[in-house]
Amino acid sequence: MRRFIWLVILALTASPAAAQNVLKIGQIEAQTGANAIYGYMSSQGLALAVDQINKAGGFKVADKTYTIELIASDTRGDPKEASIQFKRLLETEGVKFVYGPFLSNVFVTIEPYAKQFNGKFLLMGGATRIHDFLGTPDHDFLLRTWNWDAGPKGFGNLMVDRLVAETGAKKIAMLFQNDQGGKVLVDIYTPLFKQKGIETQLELFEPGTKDFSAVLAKLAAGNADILFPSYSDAYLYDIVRQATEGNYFRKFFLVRGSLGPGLKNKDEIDDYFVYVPKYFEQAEKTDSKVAKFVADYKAFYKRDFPYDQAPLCSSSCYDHLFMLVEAMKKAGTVDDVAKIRKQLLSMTYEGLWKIRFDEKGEELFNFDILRMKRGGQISVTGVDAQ
Amino acid sequence: MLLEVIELTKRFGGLTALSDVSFAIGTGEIVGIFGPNGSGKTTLLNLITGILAPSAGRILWKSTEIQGQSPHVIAAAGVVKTFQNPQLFLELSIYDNVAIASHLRLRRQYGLRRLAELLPWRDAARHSEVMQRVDRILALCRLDSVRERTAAGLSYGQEKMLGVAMAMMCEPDLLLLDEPASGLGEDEIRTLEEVLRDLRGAATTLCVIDHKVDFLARVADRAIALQQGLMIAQGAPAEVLHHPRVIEAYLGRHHARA
Amino acid sequence: MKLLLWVPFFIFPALVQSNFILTIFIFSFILAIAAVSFNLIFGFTGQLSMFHAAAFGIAAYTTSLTVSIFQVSFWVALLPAICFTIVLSLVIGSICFKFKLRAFYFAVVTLAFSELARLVILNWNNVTNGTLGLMVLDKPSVWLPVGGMVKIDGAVGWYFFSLAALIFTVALCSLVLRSWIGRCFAAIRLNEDLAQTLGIDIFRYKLLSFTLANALAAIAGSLYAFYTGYIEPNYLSINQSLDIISMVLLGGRSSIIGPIAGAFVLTGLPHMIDLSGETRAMLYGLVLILTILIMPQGVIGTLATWRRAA
Amino acid sequence: MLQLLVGQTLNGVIVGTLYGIIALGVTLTFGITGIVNFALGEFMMIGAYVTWYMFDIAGLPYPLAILPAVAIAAGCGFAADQLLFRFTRNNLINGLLVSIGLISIIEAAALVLWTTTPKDMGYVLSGAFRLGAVSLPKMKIVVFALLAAVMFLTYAALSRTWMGRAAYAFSQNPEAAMLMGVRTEILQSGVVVYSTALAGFGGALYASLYSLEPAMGGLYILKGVEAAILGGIGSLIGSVAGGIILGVTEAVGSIYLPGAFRDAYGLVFVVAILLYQPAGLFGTER
Repeated sequence: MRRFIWLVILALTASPAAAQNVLKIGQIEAQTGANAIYGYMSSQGLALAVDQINKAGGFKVADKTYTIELIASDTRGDPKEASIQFKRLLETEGVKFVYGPFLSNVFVTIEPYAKQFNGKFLLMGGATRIHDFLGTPDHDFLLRTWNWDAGPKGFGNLMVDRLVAETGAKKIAMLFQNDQGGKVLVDIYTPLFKQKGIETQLELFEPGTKDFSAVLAKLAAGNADILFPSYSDAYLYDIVRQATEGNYFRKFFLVRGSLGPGLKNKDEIDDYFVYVPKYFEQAEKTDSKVAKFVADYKAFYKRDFPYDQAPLCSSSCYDHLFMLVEAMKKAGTVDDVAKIRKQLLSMTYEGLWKIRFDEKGEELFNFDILRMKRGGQISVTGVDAQ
Repeated sequence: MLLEVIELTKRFGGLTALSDVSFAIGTGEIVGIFGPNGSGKTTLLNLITGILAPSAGRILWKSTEIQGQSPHVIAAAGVVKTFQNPQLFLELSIYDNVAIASHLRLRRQYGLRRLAELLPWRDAARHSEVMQRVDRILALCRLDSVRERTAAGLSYGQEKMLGVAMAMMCEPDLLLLDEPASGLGEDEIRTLEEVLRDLRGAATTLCVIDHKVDFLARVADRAIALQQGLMIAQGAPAEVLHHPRVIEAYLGRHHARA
Repeated sequence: MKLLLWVPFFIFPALVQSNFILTIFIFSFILAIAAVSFNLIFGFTGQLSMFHAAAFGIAAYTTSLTVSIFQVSFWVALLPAICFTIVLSLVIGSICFKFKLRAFYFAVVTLAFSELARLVILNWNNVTNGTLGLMVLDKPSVWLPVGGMVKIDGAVGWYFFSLAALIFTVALCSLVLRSWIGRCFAAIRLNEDLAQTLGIDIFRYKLLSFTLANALAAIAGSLYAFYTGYIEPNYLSINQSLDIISMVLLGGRSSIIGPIAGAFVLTGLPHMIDLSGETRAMLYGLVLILTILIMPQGVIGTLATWRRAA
Repeated sequence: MLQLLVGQTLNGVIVGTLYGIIALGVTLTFGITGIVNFALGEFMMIGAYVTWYMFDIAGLPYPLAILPAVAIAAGCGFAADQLLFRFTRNNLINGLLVSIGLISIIEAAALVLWTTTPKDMGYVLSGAFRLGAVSLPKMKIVVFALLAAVMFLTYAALSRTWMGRAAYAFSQNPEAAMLMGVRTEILQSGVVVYSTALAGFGGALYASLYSLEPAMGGLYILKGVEAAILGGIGSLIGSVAGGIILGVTEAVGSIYLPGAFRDAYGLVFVVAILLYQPAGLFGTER
């Protein structure tokens, strides 16, 4: 037991004191585990951005050149792990800029502690629960780095409007995973559909479900025109395949996930609506920045580019680091958090995405709405949320 | 009568291990039950101590029915058995083995007052007179020299004696010994006999099962002979031993005729 | 004499001010409570219960819900939580032990019950808020000779609070184990048949062990909820149970303090050395396997054997 | 509604056989080595990913893709047996915990190799047979046929061949079997490897129906163990039947009851059975 205590103290003293001209950036995301889908891409994008900035010899603020040290540990979506790591970031590492978390359970756990450091650091995360805290007293450290579904500028609204305009759906069947994300979708979209006079029918499934035919058959018996399935590709592939094979549904409406499952069954599908932060397959051809990003990713990770999940890079990583650096340059400081925040809120960054924050600190970025018809011809509509 | 066994029958699927056995044991006597292997001796014991439930028949203990009761209830009522091949708490020391066996004694003597043991300021080694009894029994069973050794490291004879010691610690009114002498050397058997005498001195009724005929003849007041689940004779050891069916059972037909 | 072992813990916060280190200790203390209590039923009575995380989580929910609904203090809420856990344990334990479920079957049935509990909490949205979990905003307060009633907030406060709770647990367990109850547990672990013929009521003492273990786990759960300020159905997940089991095995199931060591190693180590999630998972598995195959009595047990050998 | 019921019953049977093949492995391992190998689910995962790799990346035809999957799963099984399980024979709790350790190692390795991004293998056979509202995907029927065949062969092998009888004898009474000259070590390793091969085969078929992720093993082993207990551990027919019962309960259950509780139906069943008949439906008290 005592030996262990010494271990701790050693580790404590051993942790390097902030060296000159090194800017420490922290990240708390689930890189592995059941809920890693967002954190995984975020952590990859951030690591890539850091690498690029340092390779370029760092960045200059007030004629001082800084390189970035990234401290990103894996929370596995476990609030316990997260809060320990978070405290370490703020105290022993003295980090002033923390990316993540994307998981609401992690966020609500660290929030009471984080607000003690209000004004001393910035937390740039995508968690839905962050929305509720934005603009409340002593939460100036918060920035939400993800489009909000609801509200006039929310993509949820825009998606539903388009759905009504283009298909005139009357009844929609919702099939969500019985977890954080699923519940959030229910809370946001049920009222949205109600406003537009669309009837809804809901089924939740246990995480880990692979065979959906029972629940799909049940939903199909309710004669909905269109299926609005769960948000993670881990399930979409199975749901879409089983829905079409079993002749339960041939129209789909998604606000999370990707086009992949649709393309795979393109000859069985009548209509496939998807919200994606970016349709990389196409943007790669038209937009040089995107092409570069894809190339860099392949070079850096030496593996193929995950088109399915890459859109999640918008969550809180690649662009946001460059945006932060730019804000620092403009503000002429790397540690006056208040100044840097003001810069972030006032500027618009043109990276892979066109990013702007609203006055409360919630992000608005442009995104794509894809629509795939039978046979797989795809129409892309870029939407500028600003 | 202390124990009455009435038309006791036990079947395992097809075969009948014990059929219509009836006998009684009075306070203070030493009854020897013998018979060749497979004659149902151990089954009988397991039925009495509640390890098995009888297929038919009744067992009266102090004239209340106890058949089918669970073992610990019957043990608490005062019927305790030893095992043919000793069952011990192998990881524990001899002393602790016997100490665990003091459970019933403590319960009878203190009941809920045992809760006082939970008080931090009461040290663990209380109930001194009980612990003294442990020492006495260990001495009696010639185990005091090895009391700190773990039960796993005992000789077969010592294991048997430890079994007896634990049974004695329960202070039963009726002690059933399942082949206590088997596998014991001469001097160990003598020790055993002393122990039995001492038990009787403590007004414990004994029921000894064995196929060592001569041993039973020495210790028992009364003998019961079993064969293939049937009781074939009972009475004074000498008579039972010379009962023709017993001889037949042991030595085969022709001897019986002779 | 043993009490001296605790002294370093009391002076420790004076040595390190770091909130981060203290946090590791606080989590270790709270989880150690769960591990030590689990060892009652697992290590000392020899029954592999998979209901432990459930007791932990159910109590966490009961306490926090009582506090938020009836606006009572932590201590008042702790009582119903413990009572509820005890009742549940009595019911489930009676079922399992009445039907004489041994080893594996006991594990499976208790596992089934804890999964059911998790699913109920998961889907009972209007009370438990389902998977979104609940925030626990209140903090327990204690009476101190200096300063009267004080709310426990911040690392140092929680450090001593959880340490006290741990010491209480250890004291209770050691008192129980040195008494006749402990002897009965050992008897059941080592030889049920013999124990019965010696007049030990196996059913009663198994039930006692199971209930006591869960009741203590309930305390750990409530503390955990109020310290993290957040509860979610994952508290009842199988993995939670497995974590507790591995703490016990790592530390050693034959001693009371073993699980504490286990809790410290498994909570602290990941943060001492920075590893990717995958590497950490592999390391975890490796440690678990090696402990079982190479030193089955766990760290503390092995050390003890060495000392005896030396 | 009737059609819905019929369709889902059939579907449940098919899904159930997939549980059944794992349950078969669980039961065999338990009968011969006295431990429950919770890592079987991971061997299933290995089999599934290998199949995906052979079929999608290496471009082998599906039948040829299955073989290496089974082989590699069995190979890993052999390694695991020689390195780990050999030391936990008849030690239930240690076996349990060693397999849990193994799970977290294999799963982490899978994460490194294939990441959390789901892999969806190209369709071997798409489309479905339809009869009114009842529709069964063709591939599912193929999978069912294959699983049934393998289960039957296993049963035949165990009741006909000497090895099989030896195994049965051993599971009934180890000492006697050893006296009769059964080579314990070989028998035990053989059974462990065979059960991992079964799991690998199950995985190979799984890959043709569902998308893959490293965590898939965890769910299936739980179902497999449930099924094994349901049918009575130690009984071959029981384990298969248990799997099917479980599958049907879930499928039909989630029509009439909220799908979110799907996993609970099986559990309730298991508890009930265990209390009503501790040996399981087809098991015999030993």
